[in-house]
Amino acid sequence: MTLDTVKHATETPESAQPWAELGLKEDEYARIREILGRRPTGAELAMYSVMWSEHCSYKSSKVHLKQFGEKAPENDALLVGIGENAGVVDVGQGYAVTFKVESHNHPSYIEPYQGAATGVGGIVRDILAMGARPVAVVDPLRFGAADHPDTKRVLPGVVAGIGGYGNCLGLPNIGGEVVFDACYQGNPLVNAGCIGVMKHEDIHLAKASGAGNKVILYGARTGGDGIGGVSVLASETFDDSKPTKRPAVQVGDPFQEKLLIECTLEIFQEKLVAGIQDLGGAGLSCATSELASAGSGGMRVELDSVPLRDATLSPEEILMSESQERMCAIVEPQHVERFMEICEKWDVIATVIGEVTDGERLEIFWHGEQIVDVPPRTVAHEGPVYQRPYARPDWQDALQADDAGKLPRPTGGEELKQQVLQLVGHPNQASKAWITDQYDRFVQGNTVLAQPEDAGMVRIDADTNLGVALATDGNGRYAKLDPYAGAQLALAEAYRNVAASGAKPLAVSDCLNFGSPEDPAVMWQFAEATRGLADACQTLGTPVTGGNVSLYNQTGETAIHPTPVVAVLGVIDDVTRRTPIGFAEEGQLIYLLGDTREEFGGSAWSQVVHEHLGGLPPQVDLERERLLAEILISASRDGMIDAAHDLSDGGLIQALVESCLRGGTGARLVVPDALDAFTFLFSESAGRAVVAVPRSEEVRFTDMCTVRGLPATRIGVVDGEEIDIQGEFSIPLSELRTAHEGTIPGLIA
Amino acid sequence: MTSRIGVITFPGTLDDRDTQRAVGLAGAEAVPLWHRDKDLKQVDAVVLPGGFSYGDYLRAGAISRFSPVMETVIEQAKAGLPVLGICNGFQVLTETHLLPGAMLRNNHLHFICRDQKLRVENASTAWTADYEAGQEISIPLKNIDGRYTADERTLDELEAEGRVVFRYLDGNPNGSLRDIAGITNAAGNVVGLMPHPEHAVEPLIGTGRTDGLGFFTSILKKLVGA
Amino acid sequence: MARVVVDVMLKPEILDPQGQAVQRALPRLGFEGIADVRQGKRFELEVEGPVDEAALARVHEMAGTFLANTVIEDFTVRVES
Amino acid sequence: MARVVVDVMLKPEILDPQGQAVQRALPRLGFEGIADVRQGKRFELEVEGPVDEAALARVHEMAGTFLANTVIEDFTVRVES
Ligand SMILES: Nc1ncnc2c1ncn2[C@@H]1O[C@H](COP(=O)(O)OP(=O)(O)O)[C@@H](O)[C@H]1O
Ligand SMILES: [Mg+2]
Repeated sequence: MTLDTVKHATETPESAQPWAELGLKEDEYARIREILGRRPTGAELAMYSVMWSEHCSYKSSKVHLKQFGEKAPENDALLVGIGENAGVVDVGQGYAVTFKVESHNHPSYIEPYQGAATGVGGIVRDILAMGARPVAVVDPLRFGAADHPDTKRVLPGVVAGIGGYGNCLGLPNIGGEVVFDACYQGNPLVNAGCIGVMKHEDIHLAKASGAGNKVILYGARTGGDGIGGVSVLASETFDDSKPTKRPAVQVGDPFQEKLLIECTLEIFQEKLVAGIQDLGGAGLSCATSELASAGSGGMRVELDSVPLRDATLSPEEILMSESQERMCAIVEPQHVERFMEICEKWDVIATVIGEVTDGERLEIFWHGEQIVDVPPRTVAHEGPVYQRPYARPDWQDALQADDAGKLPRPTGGEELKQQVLQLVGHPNQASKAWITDQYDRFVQGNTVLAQPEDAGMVRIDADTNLGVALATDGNGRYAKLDPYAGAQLALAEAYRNVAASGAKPLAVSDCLNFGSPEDPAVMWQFAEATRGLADACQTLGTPVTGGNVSLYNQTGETAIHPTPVVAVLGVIDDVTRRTPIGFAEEGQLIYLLGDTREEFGGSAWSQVVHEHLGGLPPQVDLERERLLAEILISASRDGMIDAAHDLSDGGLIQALVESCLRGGTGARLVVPDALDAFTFLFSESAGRAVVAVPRSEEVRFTDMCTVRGLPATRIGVVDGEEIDIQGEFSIPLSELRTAHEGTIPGLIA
Repeated sequence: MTSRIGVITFPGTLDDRDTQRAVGLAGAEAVPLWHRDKDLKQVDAVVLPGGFSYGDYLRAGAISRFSPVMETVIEQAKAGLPVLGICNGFQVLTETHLLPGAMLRNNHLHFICRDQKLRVENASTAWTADYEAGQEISIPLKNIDGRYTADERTLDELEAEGRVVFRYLDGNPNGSLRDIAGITNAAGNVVGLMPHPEHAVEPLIGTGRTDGLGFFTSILKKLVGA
Repeated sequence: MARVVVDVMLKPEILDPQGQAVQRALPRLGFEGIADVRQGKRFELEVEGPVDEAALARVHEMAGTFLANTVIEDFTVRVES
Repeated sequence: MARVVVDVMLKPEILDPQGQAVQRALPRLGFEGIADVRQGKRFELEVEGPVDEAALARVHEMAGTFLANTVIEDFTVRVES
């Protein structure tokens, strides 16, 4: 097959091209021809098609995501906002923190181990590319029904992959989620987040400037990973659908990535790079076009110099390959030698593949012939933007009218007790230790809090005890009932979790997991969720600094529940003041903070006991969330509370069981006069937490709540070896432990 | 002059910086050593930290064992240099045959990370003198290839000579024979164990306990006293 | 009882980090002249009853659905004499 | 270039939980009649130059010192045709 050079493309304008097979729409292909003033070469077509895909261009979501910027609250802490590899916030003492959550949903369904592993690898490189040392990871996960046979295939593979990769990198896993719901059958959600720490002056950006600067590709050799679709370009004729030998899945090498991290950090330390970008989706196409697009000049790349693992790759395939563990740096000529020395020290292959030019074009050559000549912005930043039609689904009203308040409630203590055991033993509420024990949470020696705490927390300065906390939350059931409120509740929960640990919430990242944007109902869910999240971030003063959108999570006509997963990052001046969830001291007083209403729509109780989803999710009151957070943070700083746990799915009883089991103590509780026992225990009203207050601090603590107007109700005392609800029931801790901890091993093992 | 304790970094080592911190907290000077250098920089003792050197590819510790620095470590360990191998470091020590036996995949086949209770069986090695024989400590355990194995004769020998240094308590986490968590060579200068003392040296961090600090104070006392 | 061996190797186009790590280590150990190393798995199955065509067909199926992950691995089945 | 295969298996007296896990799973997947499963490693080496006795001796040495840990594993070396 002859090489499709720029010259050849100009001479053969009518040559048929497989744009449809590559996922381009007719008008998109026409636009490429218009931009170039000729037909694209095969290599150009490959680049445009992948960069203009939903995954890389955000073409369906862009118009909605704009709000995160437009409504961004004033926040002095924000150093780098949306648009870079990850956002960066100032956490004081000269430190900056970068964090982000990403999805690797589809690959993890096809090949759970490698899909999840490379998901971790990808997000870690994003963080590294900002100039930061990665210090912790989190993994919000969602699977199909817990007892579905395919869950037994997907879950252990995903967990082993996340552990296998993250453990080998030496990144403590400090949090995440595990949710089971039949709606994720066939579309598991594997989201992964990472936090990185640097000094302000070390922030790096992905841009290529300075004519004559070298473009260096370093890390793993390039193989045929993840380029299944593009192989059509390499086939003899375009309609020839001979089976491809190119794997659609990528295989990770965490050892290589660990070397890449250490090598890159050493390179940063010596200030050897002018710009840097990780290679993720769309590989070199993405890295070169984004670097050139964000910089001031053009770029010239000799594709022959790319070190290959498979010598038979075509130039199109090299451009598209998603081989893992690679980075691309822009280096001034006088630093190249030292750059190479550091790579050699770490056994990392590094190759100059091109240079920054003073032109305006991205030009790529293969065996001396030009195969790409494009304005880089048109590839990387000026892709198509869709105003997808959206419409509130016609079933939404009926769903909301199906009020969970009408479900039969337990009558009497014995039935309450049975439902409590049912709740805390349900896979969604059960202990996730079987999973999290496969993750290293101690490595790096800075972990202050990890699972099963409300938020993960790591120390970032051992001399001053400065630390950061991160929590991720999402509730697809709430979002299904009301996507606007659902997204806000996800934010509120993560925010509350961070505050419960004693840290001050600062900034947000998110991973928006939805069905097909071509379905107006899904698009409506997406529009509502982003609007809800943007509005709530504005109110709470926590800007969205970056995130990820995963669409097409659906099988046939059936989409997953809309699942916005929200990560909140917080800062704590002194990690020794952190608040754990466990009730450890007998005699301490248990206070319930916030208002409890009859709210059961989307609740864990309605799911576990009645397999019901209907009504409205809990009411959102962001001012209350903010007040609650302020109280939790002050109380932690001033030593007024010894434990705190936010209330979310499963309500008060779930939180109490977790706090008691964690601390190894029981609790005696009294149902407040204003509430019935069922509502008291199972309602999921937002804006609440339980705290354990030492008796000596009671007056100070309640005075503070009264002055600031936060309802605080004394509901009991830490005591004994059972949870006793006066006049209703009591359950020994050992029985609760068996129910809570036996479930997941029983399902999977 | 304070004692100098070398901490080796292999490609893929993870706990080197923690180990250096632990050495410092105990009052000694931590000296970073690089796998490609044969030179041990005149350190008084060496720690092989945990991690996934060479990705644990082939077998945990199998590739690191052949690095230049290990040539010197093997030679000097035989001459009495105190050496501590933690987790991956223990695996390297068995691969070099400085310590007998071998490490296999955990019997449940999963990575396991937990706070692990141990009994100190031998408090007279270079690295355990600050403990008492029979003392129970809790330090983090985290590995996937932690099942200690040796043939019966070797095991009997280890027992008879008091060379089982640590034993797992409250449940064997990986199927190690005779609940062995750590062993020593005949001279008592080379010790290897799977759990991680360097992760248990500061209150509040990790498990919040400081049961691991004794390793580093033990060696310091020995070196200063010597 | 007969022994059937199933060899499972990563497909040639799939990255094999273990094999690569082994290969890169060899020269340092003084072994030159090994151009490539791939590492895979070997399963030894002790099969009850006669290893006839039907039995082998079952092992094939087992290998393709369980022992190997055919998304990334190839396998071969053979009777060991 | 010739291919030399090194098979490494745990010694028979060493517990092989991976093999056991496979064996235990088989009946659940509908495969009966497998009395035992052992799982080991297979290395495919591409050897440059002639695979004569000297070359094979070198591979033997490599297998005994590096590819296998003879405390726990046995190995075999063969040239693949
Ligand atoms: N996949 C996971 N990885 C790491 N930690 C997890 C994972 N799933 C759950 N956790 C941790 O387990 C604990 C309980 O989870 P969850 O009940 O979802 O918390 P919450 O209700 O506060 O969101 C938290 O500390 C959470 O971070
Ligand atoms: Mg929580």
